[in-house]
Amino acid sequence: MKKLINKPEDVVLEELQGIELAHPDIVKVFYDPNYIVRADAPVKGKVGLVSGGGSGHEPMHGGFVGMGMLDAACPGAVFTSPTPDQMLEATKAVNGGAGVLHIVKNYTGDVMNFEMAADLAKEEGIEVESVVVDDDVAVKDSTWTAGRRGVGLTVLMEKIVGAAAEEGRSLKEVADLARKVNAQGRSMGMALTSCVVPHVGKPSFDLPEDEMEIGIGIHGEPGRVRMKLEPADKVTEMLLTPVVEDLPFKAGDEVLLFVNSMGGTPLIELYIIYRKAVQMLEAKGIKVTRHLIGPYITSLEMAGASITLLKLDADLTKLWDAPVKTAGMRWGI
Amino acid sequence: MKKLINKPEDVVLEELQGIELAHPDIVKVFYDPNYIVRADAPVKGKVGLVSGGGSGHEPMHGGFVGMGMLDAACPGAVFTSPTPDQMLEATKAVNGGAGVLHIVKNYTGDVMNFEMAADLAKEEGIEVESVVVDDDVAVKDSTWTAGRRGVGLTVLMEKIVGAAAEEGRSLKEVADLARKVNAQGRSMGMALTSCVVPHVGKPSFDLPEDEMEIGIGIHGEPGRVRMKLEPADKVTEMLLTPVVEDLPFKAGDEVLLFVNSMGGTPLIELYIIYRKAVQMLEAKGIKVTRHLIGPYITSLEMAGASITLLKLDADLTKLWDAPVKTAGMRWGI
Amino acid sequence: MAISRDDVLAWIRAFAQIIEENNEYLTNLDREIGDADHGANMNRGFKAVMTKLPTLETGDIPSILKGVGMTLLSSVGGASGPLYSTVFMQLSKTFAGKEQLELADWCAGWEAAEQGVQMRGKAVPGEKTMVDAMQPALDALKEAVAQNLPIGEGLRKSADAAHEGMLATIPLVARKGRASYLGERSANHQDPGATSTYFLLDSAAKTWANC
Amino acid sequence: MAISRDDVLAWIRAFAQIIEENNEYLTNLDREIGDADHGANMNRGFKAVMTKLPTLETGDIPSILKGVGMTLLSSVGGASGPLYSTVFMQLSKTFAGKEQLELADWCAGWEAAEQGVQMRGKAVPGEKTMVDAMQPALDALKEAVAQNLPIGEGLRKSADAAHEGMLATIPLVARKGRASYLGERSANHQDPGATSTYFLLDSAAKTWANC
Ligand SMILES: Nc1ncnc2c1ncn2[C@@H]1O[C@H](COP(=O)(O)OP(=O)(O)O)[C@@H](O)[C@H]1O
Ligand SMILES: Nc1ncnc2c1ncn2[C@@H]1O[C@H](COP(=O)(O)OP(=O)(O)O)[C@@H](O)[C@H]1O
Ligand SMILES: [Mg+2]
Ligand SMILES: [Mg+2]
Ligand SMILES: [Mg+2]
Ligand SMILES: [Mg+2]
Repeated sequence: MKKLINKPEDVVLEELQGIELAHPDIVKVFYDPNYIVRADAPVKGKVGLVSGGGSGHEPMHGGFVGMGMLDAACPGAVFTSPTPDQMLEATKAVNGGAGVLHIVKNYTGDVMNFEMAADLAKEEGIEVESVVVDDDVAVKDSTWTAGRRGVGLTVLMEKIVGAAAEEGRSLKEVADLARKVNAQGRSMGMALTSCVVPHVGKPSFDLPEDEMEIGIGIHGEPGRVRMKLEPADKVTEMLLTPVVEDLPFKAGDEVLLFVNSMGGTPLIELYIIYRKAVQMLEAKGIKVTRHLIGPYITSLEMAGASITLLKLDADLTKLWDAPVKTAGMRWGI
Repeated sequence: MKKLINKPEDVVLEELQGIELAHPDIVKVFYDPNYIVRADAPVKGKVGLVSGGGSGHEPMHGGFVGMGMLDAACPGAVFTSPTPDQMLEATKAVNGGAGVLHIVKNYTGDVMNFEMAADLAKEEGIEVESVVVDDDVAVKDSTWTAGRRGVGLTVLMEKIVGAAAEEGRSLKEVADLARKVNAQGRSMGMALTSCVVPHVGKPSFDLPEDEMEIGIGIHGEPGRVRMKLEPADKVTEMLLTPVVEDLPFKAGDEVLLFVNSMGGTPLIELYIIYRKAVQMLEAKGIKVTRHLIGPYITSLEMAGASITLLKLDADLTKLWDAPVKTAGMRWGI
Repeated sequence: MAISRDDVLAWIRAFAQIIEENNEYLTNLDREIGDADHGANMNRGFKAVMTKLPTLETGDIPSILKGVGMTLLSSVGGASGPLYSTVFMQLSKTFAGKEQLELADWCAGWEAAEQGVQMRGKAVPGEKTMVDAMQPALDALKEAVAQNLPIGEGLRKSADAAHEGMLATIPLVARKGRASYLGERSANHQDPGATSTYFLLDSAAKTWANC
Repeated sequence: MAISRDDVLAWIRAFAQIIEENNEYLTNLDREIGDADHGANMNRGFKAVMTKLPTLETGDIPSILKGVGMTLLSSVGGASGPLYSTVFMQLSKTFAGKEQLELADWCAGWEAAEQGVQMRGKAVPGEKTMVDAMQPALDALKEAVAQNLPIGEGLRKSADAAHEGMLATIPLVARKGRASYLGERSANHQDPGATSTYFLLDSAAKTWANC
């Protein structure tokens, strides 16, 4: 295992120490239980936004705490949902009296832990709403299974809903907006290499030198199909076509196109994918009016990429453009 | 070779097409010869800033073109200096009448090609100054050799000097400022894995599973020392100590600390390094007042990191904080 | 004889040790159809329990079990955190007021645990989860109580049934938890949570063999 | 006999082919002490030259060579781009007004080329660069001219000298170019640019063997 870490069990703690040293103007970091809140929390009268999940997806979620985005993030162990006590403390710390929204990626662990935290917070008199993100079209959705995973759309939701909360919208409005974003967004990812979880020390899956995994998650879970390597244009088609067909996105739609690196894939390759995706969408009459390109929801050092499409309207576009000041995403301020 | 590309010979062209599609509000892209200029170039009365170098270091340089930073970037083939005709066209395209500064990383190819371009531009009546960046303490400096490489400091120089040009400072002032930044900054990098140049298809160097290279460049050049893997804290010491001792940085200094990913190293590890670096600097009485953390000057998908220190003063700090709007770095606007 | 407070403590210690020994084994099972952390999660949790135990030791059986459940809740995370926490919280609730446990008490506790896990995880038997080890163990316990078997014998039968249930997860296609994302590819792998559940019951059977 | 316009074109075509055939070899040499692109750089340049050649063919020797130099300048990049461009521009300048070339002309051209490269790259012999192949070749040419040797023979001697110069770079520690960053570790490797320079002179010797 080749990593710039000290002891595997100290990775998250030392990362948090680094974040605390780097961004005192943006966040406050609390330990044991671990959570990150924006420097000026709680913001009075504003709906508080809390998310969280396993570590190893940086900058998500800790890097998205700040003005215009999240109020708090709860980092779990690497690839492991955080615990209800972290979420409860974070919820209390950001409650400005207007209620708190939990943004939960649809993984059994995250859902159960956030459910318990919400119950505990409600017992303490805090109004809590929860929204589950499940945008990954690689997973067959069914009431009989755990359902789709929450992946790339989470980043877009946190930005857009964060802007709405910043505007002073009510808990109900913010929660409805989050559900709307979830209804209008879809994602799919792939991997060229596996990541290595620090405490495991070996690749989460073995991928021969000439093969790739399509439909990968963000935790080193194997994907849906393993196949021979294909050129970037073909890979882009394999990711984008199921995304477009699922919603479906239609001619005339305005969309945000998010091309994400899983960690190990460099920017130069993301632009090649972005180019092909725009060409494909334009050919279908779908207009890319906003975009995001880079490593925003990663899987440690995994090489690979994912594509997320979100259907926009005037309100979503305005919220996307609104100022944001976090360690991982910043504009307008 | 596992990459999300089509044909190796099309990588740079398709990347440029992606950049053109993604950022029409920030840049204009020209082909054959290839160069990128800011959307509103030439800016009348402003000193034009041109940089460039081999591709494969994204976001540098193309991602740094825009308000408050570069006016133009010339991308060469992967890891290969661009050619004088690119530089000449870029220089002409951004000449707003106040002259043009070439920011050149100290590699034989870059220096020679920029020299020829500067000569050609001067023949066409454009005032050109050149500044060579050579901050890599891993390389022994000597008048008998090619001298130190230009690495991480280039990013900081482009930001700071870009802000100065934006303020309307003269060509001489801007060039002097660039030389001051070069005099006050030092860097050193290391690698856990080699990158693979697309047209080569195999690793630029072979690094056993339990070894790392210290003093690596940004082109897959081997480093100065190969040794057994060490924990992140030890690696941070091995990079930071020579950087601090070289200038030397002293107690009471205020510095910008830049922890850079070579491409394949994820953010979580950069924060671990950042944390240790701050602890070490504080112990020496050196105060970290500004920072940059992320993949800004990369070497394709190489895993590894570099540390750059720049001694700040009030002017440099103000220029660092000034608004910048590029694809790769943005704040204040 | 019956299961005493000290027996309960011994069981928890024994299980913590089994988990530590099988950390890598459980993580590897999870690596194949999950995210390679089940062993690490359980081990982090029971390491925290062992650290906490000195402050719990003085309490009665329900308070010890509640302390374990609370500790797991705040140290494990993931899917197994809330689920294992539920197991211990449900045991604690069922044993309210008990100074010692008969097989029938244990059976009632386990039934509550099983129901709690099903409720929390929304899983039913046959979906390739820890429920598939819990359920047959419960059936075996009920039968043993009906037959009035000695504690040790009943616990052995329940551990054996959990073992069979664990093995029976191998051919199943997962419908709950992270392994469900794999669809058909989840078949031919043993469920990590069912495996740790078997360890839990096996350590009970071993620790309490002569109760 | 003498070297004609068509001979010059034949030489350029022959070198372009040699470069294509040795693309990987040159890149591998550069992989060891540089950045793994010398073959790719040279091949990109001479592919561009081959594309351009039809529009150059009608010109005289100096204009063909200038066209080659300009094409290399705008297609190679890196260190070798300006250096090889300089070689052809200097040849072009020296041959101004010539319809055909005698060995003495070629020797004068090569001397100018060698000086141009030294000036552009600020390298002197012994620093493990292409200069280390150019310099001995120049010495051999001068001697051949002094001895009044036939063109083919003189060129063969210069190619052989370049070959020796190329091999002599192996033990050297690089002081110029990218290999210099390696310090002592650059020893025991053959310089890529000296190798392509040998190919350039070898193709001249082969193509013009009977001139
Ligand atoms: N919905 C569920 N109901 C019951 N058990 C579940 C459920 N989801 C997962 N599990 C159990 O949890 C185990 C995985 O635990 P663990 O790896 O620690 O958590 P995570 O899946 O969050 O990484 C699975 O092997 C399975 O037995
Ligand atoms: N300063 C110099 N003077 C002469 N030749 C040089 C100089 N620097 C480099 N070279 C030659 O250029 C060769 C490398 O060319 P190439 O790999 O194409 O360019 P780059 O080093 O920019 O990648 C070296 O092997 C060496 O022979
Ligand atoms: Mg997990
Ligand atoms: Mg090169
Ligand atoms: Mg797991
Ligand atoms: Mg080279």
